[in-house]
Parts: sequence; structure tokens; C-alpha cells
Amino acid sequence: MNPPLLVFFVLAAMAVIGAINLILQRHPIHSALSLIVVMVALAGLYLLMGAEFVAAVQIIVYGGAIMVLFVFVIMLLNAGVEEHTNASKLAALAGVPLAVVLMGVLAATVAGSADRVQVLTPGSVAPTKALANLLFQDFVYPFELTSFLILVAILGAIVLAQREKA
Amino acid sequence: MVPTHYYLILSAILFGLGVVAFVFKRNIITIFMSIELMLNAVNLAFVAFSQALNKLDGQVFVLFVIVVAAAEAAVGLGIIILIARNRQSLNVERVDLLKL
Amino acid sequence: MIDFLAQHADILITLVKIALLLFIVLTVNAYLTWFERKVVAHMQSRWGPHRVGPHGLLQPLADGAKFLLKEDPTPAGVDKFTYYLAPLMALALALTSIAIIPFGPDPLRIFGRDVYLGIVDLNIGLLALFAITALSVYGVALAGWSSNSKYPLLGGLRSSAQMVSYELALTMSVVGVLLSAGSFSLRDIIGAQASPKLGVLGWNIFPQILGFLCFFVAAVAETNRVPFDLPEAESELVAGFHTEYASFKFAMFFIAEYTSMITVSCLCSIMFFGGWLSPFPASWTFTHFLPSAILIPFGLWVIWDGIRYETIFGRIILPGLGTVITALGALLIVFPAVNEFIQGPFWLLSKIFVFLFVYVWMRGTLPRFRYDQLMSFGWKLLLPVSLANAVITASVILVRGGGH
Amino acid sequence: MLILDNLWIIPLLPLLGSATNGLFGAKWPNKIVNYVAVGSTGLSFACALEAVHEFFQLSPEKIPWVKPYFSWIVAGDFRAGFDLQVDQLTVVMLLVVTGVGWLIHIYSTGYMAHEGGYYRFFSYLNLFMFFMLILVLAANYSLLFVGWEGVGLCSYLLIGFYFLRKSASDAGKKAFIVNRIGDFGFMLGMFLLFRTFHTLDFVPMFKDAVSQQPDAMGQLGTITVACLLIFVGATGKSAQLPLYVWLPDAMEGPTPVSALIHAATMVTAGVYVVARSHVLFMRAPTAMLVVAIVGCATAIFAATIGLVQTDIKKVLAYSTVSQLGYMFLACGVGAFSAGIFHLMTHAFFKALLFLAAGSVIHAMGGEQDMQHMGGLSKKIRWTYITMLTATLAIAGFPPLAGFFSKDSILLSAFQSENGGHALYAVGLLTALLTSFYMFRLIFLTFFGKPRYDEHKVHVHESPKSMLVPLMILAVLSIVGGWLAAPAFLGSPDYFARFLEPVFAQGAGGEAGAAAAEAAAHALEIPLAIVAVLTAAIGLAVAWWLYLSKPQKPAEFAKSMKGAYTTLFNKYYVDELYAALVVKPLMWLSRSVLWQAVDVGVIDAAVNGVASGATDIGDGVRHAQSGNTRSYAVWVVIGALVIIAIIFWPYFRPVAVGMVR
Repeated sequence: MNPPLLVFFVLAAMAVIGAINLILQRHPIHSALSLIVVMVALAGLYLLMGAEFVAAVQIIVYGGAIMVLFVFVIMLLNAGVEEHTNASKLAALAGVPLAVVLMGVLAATVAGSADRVQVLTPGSVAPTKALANLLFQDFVYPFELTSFLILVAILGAIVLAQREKA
Repeated sequence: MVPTHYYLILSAILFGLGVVAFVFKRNIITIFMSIELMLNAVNLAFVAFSQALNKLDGQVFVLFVIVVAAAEAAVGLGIIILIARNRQSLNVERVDLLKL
Repeated sequence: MIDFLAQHADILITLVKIALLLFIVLTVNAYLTWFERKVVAHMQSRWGPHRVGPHGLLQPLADGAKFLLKEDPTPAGVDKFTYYLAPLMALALALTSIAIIPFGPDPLRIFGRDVYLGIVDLNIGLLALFAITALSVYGVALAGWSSNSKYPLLGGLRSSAQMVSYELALTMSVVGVLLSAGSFSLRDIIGAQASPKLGVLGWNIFPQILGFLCFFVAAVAETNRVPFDLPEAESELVAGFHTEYASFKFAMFFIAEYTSMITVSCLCSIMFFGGWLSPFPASWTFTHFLPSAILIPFGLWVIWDGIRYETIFGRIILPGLGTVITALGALLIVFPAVNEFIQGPFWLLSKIFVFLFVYVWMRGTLPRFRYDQLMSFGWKLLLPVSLANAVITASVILVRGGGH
Repeated sequence: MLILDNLWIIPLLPLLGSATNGLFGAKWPNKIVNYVAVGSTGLSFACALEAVHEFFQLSPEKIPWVKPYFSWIVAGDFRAGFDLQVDQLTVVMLLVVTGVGWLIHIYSTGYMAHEGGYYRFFSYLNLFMFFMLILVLAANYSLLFVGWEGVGLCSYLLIGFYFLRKSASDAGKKAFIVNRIGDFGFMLGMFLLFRTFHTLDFVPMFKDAVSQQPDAMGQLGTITVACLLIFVGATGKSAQLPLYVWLPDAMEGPTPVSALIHAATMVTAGVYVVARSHVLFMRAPTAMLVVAIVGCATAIFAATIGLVQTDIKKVLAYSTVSQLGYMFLACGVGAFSAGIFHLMTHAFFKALLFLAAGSVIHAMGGEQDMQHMGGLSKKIRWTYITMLTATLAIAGFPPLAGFFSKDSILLSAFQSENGGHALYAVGLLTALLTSFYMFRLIFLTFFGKPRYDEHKVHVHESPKSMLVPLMILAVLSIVGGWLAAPAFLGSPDYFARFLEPVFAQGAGGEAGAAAAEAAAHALEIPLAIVAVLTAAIGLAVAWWLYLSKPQKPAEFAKSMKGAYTTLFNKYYVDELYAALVVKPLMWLSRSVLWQAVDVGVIDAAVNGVASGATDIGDGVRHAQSGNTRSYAVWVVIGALVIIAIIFWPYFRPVAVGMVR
């Protein structure tokens, strides 16, 4: 087993365990932490695939901003352990098996179509510069649009969260 | 060299787990997190493909997904704060009036 | 055995380097506390620590011992896992960030191997650094939350808010540097500042003065130092997020903080002050003797000071230290090769030292921000300015027809 | 080739005039409106003249001169181009339309001077000119149909010009609807033709048709059916049996309109179309016979009604109908040139009659009933003279126009092989009746003692702008005939020769034609004499009845009351149609379409959908628990299905993928 494969399996294990832990933990903070683990693991995978910039962004934005926001909100609302209510058992009962099936189908399909994917030569390390060129030439309009989206999101968040002055 | 479909399978599994979390958890915040988890799973698939096809578009997509996720988090958490304020609870089952 | 070594030499060397760096950093941390206390004391016309050892030189050791030996209580009702995780996270991240800093231009040759000064040389070094800084919020936030107590929670909230807000400014302010260097690698950034004809003027500090100011302020806020030390504002929050932490767990936070100070100083000097580049033109070879020119007099002064020291212990220790320093200086003169090799690290370290001093200096002088001031300053002044800096730099580069 | 290359200018000018007047005329004084309207028509008349002049310089092989301008509809192999065509037939029509049209425009400026909606009237009139010219110049059936419908529209607009009068607007609608019936046939005919010849352009279609085997007598081949259908359209437009009913009512419109549209130009479009498609008709003897019979029947039918009408314009209307019948009779017996010739002369003298009648009405201050006229000959001398000329012309007294045209028609009817003599007899009778009721009109209007209150009505001669056109037309209806002066007067039949190249391509056996020629010369003189005699008889009878013994008509009316009332009520045709068509239609649309279909089906469907949606919503509402996670479950199910569908082909057991 060559080193990259080893690294892959370690990181994959990290990610999966983190995800499972997210489900098992009953306190949002712990779920958040396990999600952070998943994200870091994914960042590692990105590095493994040579997508360093994406990896960095993954950690900076997801780990450093979004998840911090989550933790912050959890702390702000002082969210406690989630309570046990029996309503919508159906959701859980029907949903979990379904989700498992979904997972299975997806994985099986991917595995089944593995050779088609494998036909293509795995790419070399993705240079950040090329990424930048792509982002600011071919995808410049979507890029600008996202900036606008962010602006709107900020406004929306402010409007939502501010206490209306009585 | 790691075969591409390993990544894809991993992403499938993560996505499924995300769905499970979404269906299984009761805390709104956690549910929101599980959405993020699914997004991440998809991102993984994107990057894996971009590496397999030796095209960077996949990574660009990931960047966009991340941006959108950020915006979504901002708004979503705002909503959550509002809900918590009005309902004194973060349990989804108490938030089924489809209004604040 | 031998061939095993030969095979995995790289790994071994890396391990050794890590150990060495850890040792150095921790020591420096320790003596940084001493230095800080001394300087602040003198600013406030006090003596500062002077009991333990000559000039209180052994104070850090005493503190360390105290940290280790003190009772380590775990408050009731804390969230155990997170409570223990938080300081670990803080320290680990802080130390990791050091690993990315390169300390010298050219590798050291030992046993026919090139040993690179610094643990790893990432070509996305800066990004990696930011990633780590981004994560370092958790240490504080989790600590504050897990302590299950008011003040820490408030401190944690504050710090996470503050760090998230200033992280933006921090990141934006270096965009100018990145643009002009066209690379994320710290080595490249330094290389981009080295210009034979401009000399000192080639350093980023001159075109990027705005960026530098923003960066430094944001960095200070990022490290929760005065005047941005709201998370641990003694007068308001007892001790902020680490109120409930005692003994070694507290020490971890402490070390983490000082380590991040060092990291920030490194970054400042690397990104804006030409890293290991000498401020003098290359033609002035005599400046290469500057290290010894500093070391020898300093050593002699230490000897002289030691001889007339009141305690016996001091009369023994200080001269010894002085002779060692003098010897080092002399050594550099004797072996020009070593001297040449030392130049880069010498300049880098001296710059870092200056910045550390500035840190302490600020602590001695500046009052603390109010929370709302902090926020409005960060969002309404720092971020726009750094954005403007980025835009201006970008447009200048565009006009120059540059762009890498 | 200035104009021939730019034929579009001829129809365009009236269109511009119409647009200008229609858009801005409301604000303008009548003077400017006059300049625009008369100017544009006059210009297009000039252009037409120039076009004809250029046309005569064309070498024969260049004729027919077809000028495609742009493709209007292109679908598959179907192309409806905006193509204009000029050949001898077109030339005649062109001159008639623009010339008579122009004169009538001038006349209208005087006649309409005191009417409201002045600009509107001229805008419509110009528009009519535009469409009529399109109709005449069109080089294919589709474009011709555009003009066809356009003139229909304008006639509707102009009949209902006094739309405040209910009778007027009703008449407009009637004309429009009846025409629709005809157009229906016309369209079917076009479709059939396109299906047969895969083109609607005249030139290639006719070339193709000539090569085809003609249908035998009594055989309903494709061409026959197509011809019949087109003829249905013609009957609609040209007011033939059974669709003539709209024309008498159309007299509700202003008199110039009656003159221009419902006497001179539009109503002759049907004749024109039949003549234009003579190649087809030549190959459909059955259709020819039908045309002849219908034309003949209409002629006598309308003439009989005309006998007893008292409204001066009604009389003229019925005479128009019967004259149109004449033209169709001509076409039906294959004497197309005669038909067209009669069309032309009729345009002259019938327009003249209408205009003169208009002048009379003008003089009488709007009075139209002949029973309240009489003795006007002194008071409005010029009107009297011109109208008398026209009457002589239409009655067929030599040497006026009507004589020649009617004579040639009767001649060719007499010669035509199938049932010619019967047709001839009826035609002759019609001629008799025509001269009778025309002179009845003259005598009632201009002779005898005034039957109106001289103190109320101040009879006055019409202004120059009205009289000048009258005179011009009078001259035309005198000399116009000589274009086709018969051979025994030692003149080659210029008109027939001129139209020869057009109609020759249709005519089958030249030999037969030559024989007919020979026979014709033998017959011409006696037939002519007979015709003149009949006309004279008609005149005499009219004189006897209405001048020497004025009380006689009443006695006749009493003695044969049944016949009289029947005629007076136009054979109750309108009532018949009302009973047979209108009432059932009303019933159908009211009780079936409205109450059954609309309410029962459509509304019911709509309401049903609505209520159904409500019910379904009530049912499904419970699925929407508002609980996010149940939604998630639904989404998952959907995703599963989609994935299963998409990826089924690639699906293989997991193991295969993992092992390698």
C-alpha cells in the first residue's frame, strides 16, 4: 500500500468517524467540533489531490469562518443538549434506512462505474495560478454575482438578527 | 496514486451520513450543520472529478459552493437566532408553523 | 541500523528540527515573559523581577516549575472533553504555525545533506498560516464555553467575535504583498523584496505601508494582545476565557499566546521588512561583521556587570554567560563561512526582536479598547482601508503592466 | 421601365394617402384632406398610365410581366410572394380602377363636403383603392386574396359609414358576413389548387394547367371542383345568386361608395377572378355552364326585382346585379374578352348612373324615393343629360358603350354550344327589362310634374366638382364602346385583339374559334338589330306606362297583386335566408354553443379544475406537516428514484468496484 493510499485511508477514516460522531453527539458544540474534524480531513484530502488552494480556502472559510459562526451562535443562544421528543418518529424511522439506501446506491453506482472514471488520467497538481485565471476569466460573471449574493446575505442577516427597536 | 472512485465513494458515504444527520437530529443548528456536511461531500466529489478529468472547473465550482455556503450560513444563522428568540427553543419539532 | 538511518534520514532530520525548534521557541517564550515584565517594569519605573537569579534571569524557570507543580482543579459542571481540548488546540495550532516560517535563505550542509532552516517549505505557506490562525479561534471560544461560567463565556464570545472580525482585515491587508510577490510562498515573498538597485527601498514596507499598518493592528488583535486583549480583560472579566483554567492548562494558553506573538513578528518582518535581507547594500561587506560587533561588546558588558554583582551566584553565572557570548562573537570573526551563513538568520531574528519589543512597548503604553470601539474600528476603518490598499496595489500593478 | 420596375408604387400611393388622412386628417381642414386623397389617387392614376405606356413598349415574350418583390409567407415548398403582374387584362382593370376611382374621388369632394367624418371617408376610400390595386396587380392567388379581403373590409367600413344609423351598420355586417361565405369557398378553391399544382402563382400554374387533360362535360374533376369553389367566392363578391342579397342593402353607404365599390370596381372583382383563371375554367366545362346559368339567372332575377323598386339607388343596385350577371354569362360562354369589355363599359356608365343619382339626391336634399321626384329635367340640366346618356348606354342603344358590350355578349351566348339559345333568350329578355326599368327611372325622376313640395325642397344643380366627373364619364360611356366595335361596322375588334394573348392561352381549339368568328360575322347584324329593337320596346313601354298613362302602373299592381308584392319584396329572399340560415344559427349558438357547450363544458371544466385542486389540496395538506425532517425524507425518496433511473445502466454490485 503506497503512502498516498495510506494517507487517504487515514483521512477518510477521520472524515467518516467525524460524520458519524456528528450524528451521535447530542450537544451541538460537539457536533460542530466533529464537523470541523470532517472539514479538516477533507482539506487534507484536497491537499492529497493537489488542490492546495481549495484546501486552504476550505479551512479558512469553512473552518475559520462558517464553523466559528456556528459555534458562536451556539454559545450565544447557549443551546443545551437536544431534548427527546417523540414527534415525527416517522421521519427518523423512514429517513435513516432511506438515507442508508441512498448512500449504498450512490456508492454502488460509483463503484460500478469506477472504470469509466478510471479511464481518464488523473490530473497533475493544480497550480493556484491556473485556478485564478479560470476564476477571473471564464467564471468572472458568476464570481461577481456571488459577491452580490454575499452582500445580500449580509443585509439579510442584519435585518433578521437585529432586535426591532420598540 | 489513489483511484478516483475511492474519493467518490467516500463522498457518497459522507453525503448519506449528512442526510441521516438531517433526518435524525432535532436541533436546528445541528440540522444546519448536516447541510454543510452534505455540501462538503459534494465538494469532495467535485475536486475528485476535477483531478480525474484534469480540469480545474471542478475546483472553481467548489469555491463557489463555499461562498454560497458562507452566505447561507449568515442568513440561516440569523433565522435561527430569530427562531430561538421567538420560540425559546431550537427543536425543529417546535418550529413547524412555517412562520416565525 | 545505519542503513535504516540512511533510508529515513529526512524523517529523522525533520524530527530533530522539530524538537530543536520546540525547545528554542519554548525558551524564547519563557524569557519573553521575563523580558516583557522587565521592560514594562522599567517603563513604569519599577525593577520588575530581580530576586530569582541575577536580574531575575531564573524567574521563567521558577514560573515553569510553579505551573507544573501547582494543583490542577477541574471546575464542576464543565464539559470535560472540550475543557481539555481547548488549551491543547490553542497551543498545538500556535506551535504549528511556527513550523512554516523559514529562518534562513540557504540550507545548512550537514553530512552531505542540505538541511533547510525551518520545518516545512510550503508553496502556499501564507495561506497555510492563515488557515491555522483561523482555526486558533476555537481554542479561546471553546475554552470560554466549556468552562460553564459567566466570565469565560463572555470572554469566549468576545474573542471569537473579535478574531472573526479582524481575520478579514488581516487577510485583506496582505493581499497587496501577495500581489506584488505573485506567490504564497514566504521565501518567494522575501525574494520579491530583494532588489539590488533599490536596496532597502525594495522592501514591501514602503509601497505597502497601509497594508503593514492594517496587518500589524489586525495581527495584534488576532493575538488578543493589548490594546485588544478584551477576551482576558482582567478589570472586566477577571481573566476572560481562561478564568477557570489553572496551572499547566493555563500555561498552555500562555505559551500559545506568546508563540503567536512570535509568529506575527516573524510574519511582519518577512512580509514587510524583507525577512533576512540586510538593510545595507551588498557592497558594504564590512556590515557582515555586525553580529560580532554586537555580540562581543554585549558579552564584555555582561562580564563587567557580573563581576560587580552583589550575589555570589550572580558573580559566577553572569561572567560565564558573558564569556560565552563574547566567544560566539569571536568565533564568527574566525570562521568567515559561518559568519556569512549567519547573516540571514541574524537580520531576521533582529527584526523579530524589534517587533516583540514593540508588542511589549504597546502593552506598556496603550489603554484597552471598549468593545464597541473595537468592533467599529475593525469593521469601519481597518477592513475598508485594507480593501482600498488591495485595490490600489492591484490597479498599480495593472498599470505597470505587471501581474505574474 | 421606370414604373414597371417599381409597380409597388401604384398601390402604395393610395395607402400612404389613407394612412396620412387616417392618422392626421382629423385635425385638418377638408381642403388638405382633399389634396392628400385626390392627389394620391391621381398620382397613382398617372403612374398607371405611365405603366401602361411602358407596357406597350414591352416585347410580347416579356408578357405577362411579373415582378417579385419579397417573399411574404414561406413554408416548405409553399411561397406566397408579394409579386405583382401586368398583362393586358391587368392593364384594363388598372386603368378602370385608377381612372374611375380618381373621378369618383373628385366627385366625392363635392358630394361629401357637408358630411361629418370627412377625413375618415377619404381614408377608407384610399384604402379601398390600395386593396383593389393589390387585387388587380397580384401575381398569385394568395396576394389576390389579400386584396380580395381588403376590399371586402373597406366595403364593410364604407357601407357602415353612417354607423349611427342601425340600418347602415346592419347592412355593413350583412355584406361582410355574406362575403365571408363566398371567401370560404374561395379559400377552399385556393387550397385545392395548391394541392393540385403546388403553386399559387398564375403563370406557372396556368402553364401546368394547359398541359393537363381537361375534364369532360358533367365530370367533377379536381379542376372543375376548384373552379366551382372559386366561383362561389366570385358569387359572394360579385353579388350573384344566391349570395347577392348584400348588395342592395349596401346602398346604405354614401352614393360615391355605391358608385365606386358597389358598381364599378369591387363587385366586378368576381368577374375579374373568373377571367383571370379562365385557363382553369376552360378545362372545366361543367363549371363554365354553372357560371353561365348562374349569371343568366341572376341577370333576369335582379332585373325583375328592379322593375318595381321605388328607391332610385335600389333600382340601380339591382341593375348592377343583373349587369354583373351579364358579365358572368359572358364568362360562362367563354367570351371572356366580352365579359371584361362589358365590365369596363359598365364601370363607366354604371358609375355615371350612380353619380348622377347621387347628384339628384343631392339636389333633392337627400330624397331617394322616385315617387317624390319628377320634372327635374329642367332644374338640373347637366345631371339630366349625363344620366340620360348613361341610361341610353345601359339600355344598349347604339352607338353607346352598352350596345357594343351587351351585343357581343349576346352574340357569344347565342353561339355557345351548350344551351346557347336559351341563354340568349333570357339575356335578351333581361335586356328588355333593363331598358324598361332604366327608362322608368328616368321618366319618374326627370319628367312629369313634380311630386314633391316645391317650397320645402329647393332643387339646385350640383357643384362643378361633381358635374365634371359626370361629364367625363358620360363621354367615356359614349365613345368607350368603339374599342370593340363589331366587324360589320368595319372595325377590327381592338379590345378582343388586345386581350387575345391573355385568353388565347386558355382557348383550346383555335380552329373552332375561327369557325365561330365566321359564324359570328354572319350573325352579328341581325342580332344587333334584335337587341336594339328590344331596347326600343322597353323604352316604349316605359314611356307608355309612366308618361302617357301615369295611373296605369297602380292598376297593374292591383290587378296582379301577388306578383307585384312578390317582386316588391324581392321574392322574400331575405326572409327565406332569415328562416333557413339565420334562425337556426341563432338557435344553435344560443342554446347549444352558449348554454350547452360554454356553460356546460368549458365553464364546468374550469370550475371543476378549481374545485378539484381545492379537494386535492385538502387531501394532500396533511403531508405538509411543517416538520423539516419529513420534507427531507420526501426529498431523499425523490433523489433515490432519480438516481436509480439515471444510473441503472451503470449499476453493478459494490464489490466489483471496491476490489481492484
